[in-house]
Amino acid sequence: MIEDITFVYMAVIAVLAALATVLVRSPVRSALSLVVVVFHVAGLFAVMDAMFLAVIQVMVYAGAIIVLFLFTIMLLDLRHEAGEPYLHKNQLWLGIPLAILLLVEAGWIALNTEPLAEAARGAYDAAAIAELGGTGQALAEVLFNEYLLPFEIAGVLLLASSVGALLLARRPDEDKLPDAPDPVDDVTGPDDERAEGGAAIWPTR
Amino acid sequence: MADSLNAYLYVGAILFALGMLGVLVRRSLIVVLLSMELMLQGVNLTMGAFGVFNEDMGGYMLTLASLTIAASESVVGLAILVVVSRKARELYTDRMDGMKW
Amino acid sequence: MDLVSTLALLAKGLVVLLIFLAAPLIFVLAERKILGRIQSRRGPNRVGPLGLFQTVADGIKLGTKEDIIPPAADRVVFWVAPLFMVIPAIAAWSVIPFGPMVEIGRETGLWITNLNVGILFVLALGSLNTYGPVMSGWSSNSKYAHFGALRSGAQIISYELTLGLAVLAVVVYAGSFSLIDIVESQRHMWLVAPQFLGFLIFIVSGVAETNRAPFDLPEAETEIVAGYFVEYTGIRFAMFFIAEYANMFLMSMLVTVLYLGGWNGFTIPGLEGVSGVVWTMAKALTLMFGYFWLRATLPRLRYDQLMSFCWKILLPLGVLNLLVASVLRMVWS
Amino acid sequence: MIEHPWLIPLAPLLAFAINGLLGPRYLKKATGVIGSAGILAAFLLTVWLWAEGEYGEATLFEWLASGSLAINIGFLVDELTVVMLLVVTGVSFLVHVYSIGYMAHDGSFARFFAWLPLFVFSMVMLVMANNFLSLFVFWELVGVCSYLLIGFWHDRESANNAAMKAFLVNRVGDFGFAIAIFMIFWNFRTLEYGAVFAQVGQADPETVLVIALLLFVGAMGKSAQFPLHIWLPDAMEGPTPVSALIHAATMVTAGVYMVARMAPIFEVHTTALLVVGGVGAFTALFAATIAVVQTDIKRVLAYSTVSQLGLMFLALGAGVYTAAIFHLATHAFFKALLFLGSGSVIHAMHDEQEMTRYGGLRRKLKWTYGTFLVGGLALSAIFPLAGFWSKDEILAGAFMRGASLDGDGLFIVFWALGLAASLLTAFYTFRMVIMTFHGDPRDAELHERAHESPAVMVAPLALLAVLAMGAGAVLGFPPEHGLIHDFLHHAPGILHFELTGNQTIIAISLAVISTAVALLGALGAYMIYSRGAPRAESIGQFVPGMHSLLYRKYHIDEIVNYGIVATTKVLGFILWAIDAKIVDGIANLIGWTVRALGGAARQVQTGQVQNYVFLMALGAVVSVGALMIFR
Repeated sequence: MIEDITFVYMAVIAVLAALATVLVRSPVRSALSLVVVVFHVAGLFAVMDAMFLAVIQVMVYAGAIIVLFLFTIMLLDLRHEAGEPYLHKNQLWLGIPLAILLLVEAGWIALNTEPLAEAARGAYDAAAIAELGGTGQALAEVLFNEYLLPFEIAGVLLLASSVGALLLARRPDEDKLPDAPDPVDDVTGPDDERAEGGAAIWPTR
Repeated sequence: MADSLNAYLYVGAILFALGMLGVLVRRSLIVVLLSMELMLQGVNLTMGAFGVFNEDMGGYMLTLASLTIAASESVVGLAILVVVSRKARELYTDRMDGMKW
Repeated sequence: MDLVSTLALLAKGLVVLLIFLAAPLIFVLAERKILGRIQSRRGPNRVGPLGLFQTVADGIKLGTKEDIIPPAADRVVFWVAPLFMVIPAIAAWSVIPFGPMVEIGRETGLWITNLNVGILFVLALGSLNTYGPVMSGWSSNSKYAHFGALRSGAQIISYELTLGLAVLAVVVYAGSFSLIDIVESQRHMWLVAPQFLGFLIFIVSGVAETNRAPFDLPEAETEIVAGYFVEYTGIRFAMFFIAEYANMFLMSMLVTVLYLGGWNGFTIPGLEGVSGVVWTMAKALTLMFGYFWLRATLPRLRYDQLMSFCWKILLPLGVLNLLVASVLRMVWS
Repeated sequence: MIEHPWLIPLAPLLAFAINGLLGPRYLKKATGVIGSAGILAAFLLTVWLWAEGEYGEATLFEWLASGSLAINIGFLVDELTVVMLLVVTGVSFLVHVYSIGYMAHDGSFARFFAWLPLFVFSMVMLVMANNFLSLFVFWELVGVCSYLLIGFWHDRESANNAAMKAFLVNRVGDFGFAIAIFMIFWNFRTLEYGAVFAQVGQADPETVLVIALLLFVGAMGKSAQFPLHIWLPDAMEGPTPVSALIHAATMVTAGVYMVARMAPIFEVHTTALLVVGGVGAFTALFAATIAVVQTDIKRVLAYSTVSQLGLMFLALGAGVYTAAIFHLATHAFFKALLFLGSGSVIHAMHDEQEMTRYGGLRRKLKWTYGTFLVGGLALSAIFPLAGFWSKDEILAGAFMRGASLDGDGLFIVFWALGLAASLLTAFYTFRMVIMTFHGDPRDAELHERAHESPAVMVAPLALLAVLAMGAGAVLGFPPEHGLIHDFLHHAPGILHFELTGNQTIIAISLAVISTAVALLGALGAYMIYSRGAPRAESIGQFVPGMHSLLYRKYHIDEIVNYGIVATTKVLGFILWAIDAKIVDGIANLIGWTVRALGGAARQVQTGQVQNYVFLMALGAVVSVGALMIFR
């Protein structure tokens, strides 16, 4: 009973917040609505007793990804004009029917989906997980045995994307200092002895 | 309700469709990226639900993988966004057609 | 879940909430007194005997002041931001253990809930600490607030990484994410001994996470007035204050639980519960004193120093620490 | 050791890898030591292999497989391989040591010591190959290395041209070689030596003859036989140790080795042997005549090499394979000695190569002179130095092949050509010695600054001199029954040559004749050149035009230039015109059409990300819908 109530609350708020994410004008509010979605999806995970996923979900999405979005929004300081529409007018006629169609299809599939028969299920039912000490431990067991390669690949993917992002966002001229004009040259013209002294006292940026 | 797989799948489907809608109709590139994260939320929920109800750790694994992908994707996407905004000072998708031909 | 345990849960929650609300009152006064003593002055001594009611008076003052929202602010976000500061700080307490299992009519633990991913739960809530500063700073639509928000965001994200790395080494030792299990695993030896490097990393990152001196750049008074909450007044301002002290106390509790053996210590037979709580509180309060001491003695860092210290020193050390811990754990088990 | 023959090429390969990767930046001068150590290790391993005396084939791994064709990287180790390996690695080692001194002041020292071990590696692999494809691969790798080393001083235009010339001329030979390999695979469906040799007996002799001749074209290219000899004299543009390596130990002997290895194929049809012997004998005399008038010391040696290689092919043609390999070995010793000696002279004379500016160096370069003289005597085949034993065997073999009943009378003619070549060999050798070391200095200033080379260069010279002196007698006495003959006797495919009593007398008299001829040549050179240049010039005018014809090397380079190259250019121009106007026209037409179509289709691309996203999503939705409806 209490689970059902929790489920309904989480699901309704998640959907409403998702709607807000899509429809709210300000990007910051949109991002904050997404945080709400993330929380409630984590809540749904918790209702399913998948605490590990719930916690990781909050940590990664809310704690890292959306913060990054907010951070970027604040850093960019974008120009925004009052009269600018925030929706594609002509895309709207295409997008809304398509999204509805998608929803119908996905809903229809969901309607016709049943959990596998008892015999066909995997080895990790609630009792097995509890015996291992929780979803964290159970996940660790498959992660470092059965799925070790995908795990490593995910690590490589993260490394590659962070390097790529660094390379993209870095200004090419950030590393080098601007050429300091030689203060002595301006006055006396090139003169080896004095130019040396001049270079030594010239402050860097 | 909380112990039926279909309920979770409905919520996942709604989140996914809403995300799709956002990707299609929003003009701000940032919100488009956010909507993609929303789609991933739907996907995560679906896969997690399958993992739990089929008592298989594969669903958890896929969720973790999609978390990784989401992190990578948003990092690279935001880096591109920063680069683009340096040139344009605005991020409207319908004004970005410089690579048309 | 039967009625008795539900009631017990509610009772425990209420106690923790009371602690949460009372603690800042006491700590603010304590800090001002201690700072005064260290700086050879008396500290507050006018309101009540020895100035003991100073914070109460401050609280009343803040509660009755006008709640100003700047006209250019994003009202909704401005309004929500302080809640984002306070709620994670409260929620994290639900998994913190104060003492061992005790017998009060029936077996019950001196904690609200034993979550098997407890420490991850705390970290996840900790990662939400970014939202308060970022939202308040952004919504205030003010230059200083904006700077404070940017600083705070970058700082918290960065130090959270090293914090997490230090915690992972502890998890490797304890073999569990549950805070209760972690404390139990320290029955014979506090983890500060094998994990001294991790302990140091955690302490430093913890100070940075709570935006305290010498890492209090987001609210550096001399540079950006009060940082991200510069535009806040009255009860909302108080919320930031409460959240800051609650977070400090939470961090002290975490250090106690993770490294200093939690409730483990010399116990009086028959009074395990009481002595456990006393031990926990004693350790945490000592650490709180450390916070005040740091603030009284150390000057503030420069921002680039702060960042490069995290990424170039703490992070490699944290990775090294985790590696060593894993290898040692593999060798021993 | 026989289980792990791959250790032998591994050592130089490692040296190459280390020097090539780390040399230029970190190792610098240490590369010389590493390179030499690598080759020394290969040499010692070969000695070990030899001492164990167990031979066979070993497969390292399957390299590629396609249908019925499976190519293994394998090693064939038999007596012939061992002799070749000993010569190659031994001489290469001495050359490496010498190079440490010779190249000491070169800026690209490390690069040099990267290419050199690679060269040795490819040669070792070539010798140890057990199938035609890996033979060909390493054959080509040898060619690449020679290109790199001849063009080592790539800032000199002449060096670049010489390197390209060597490469292109070798291409002509390799073309024949490649076709031969195709034909072998086509006919025998395998590329393993053993399997092919087992089948040649049953195959159509005419086909085998064509294969043999095509293989010989490859050998001609690599071993510089007329008319593909033109690259070798130009190859002198590389550093002198490279010349020594190419001429003595590695590259040019590849052709001789190849023909000896393929003996079962050549033996099938006597015409093949006749062609091999004929080309060899002709080249021997032809190159010797050119060598007589050259004044560049390295050029003389280069033509001498061509001539000596001709003798080796004469021996192969006559069927005395042992003699050919024997001469290959002794020639490796004394020719390496002569090249290194000439390098020492050039070093002393500050890179002056013209003999007309030498003279009277024997007092200044005592060690060089002594060793050079030993090399010269050996080259001239004076009894009892190394050259005598091997060359005498070749000439005797050719003579007997011609005289015997089942032999071919033409070999008598070849013998005469070879004898004439020996005469000229002695003549130009002593002309070179006298012009360089005797008489009065012709360039006083250069002579003044001349100095003996350092010990690291002289030591290999001395060692090679000992070999040039003794190797012939030790390996080849008594004739036809020396150590090397007994050793090679076991090698498959090597024919042995038995002397009957009657023939012994002929053999001895032949030896006396050839010695007398050699002495005559030496004496002639002394008579003409010891009194200084004028007399030589007057003789040069004795037959008008002769000197210039010889000096210009029979105008072969010009013939090639104006004949082949110019024709090719005209042909190329015609083809280019066709290509540019007609073929390109068609291609452009297609291009224009596509472009016009594309211009029309381009309008579909709006450049709007979300349009594309919409289409993608539409595709997904429609696909899923179709699945739902039609499943």
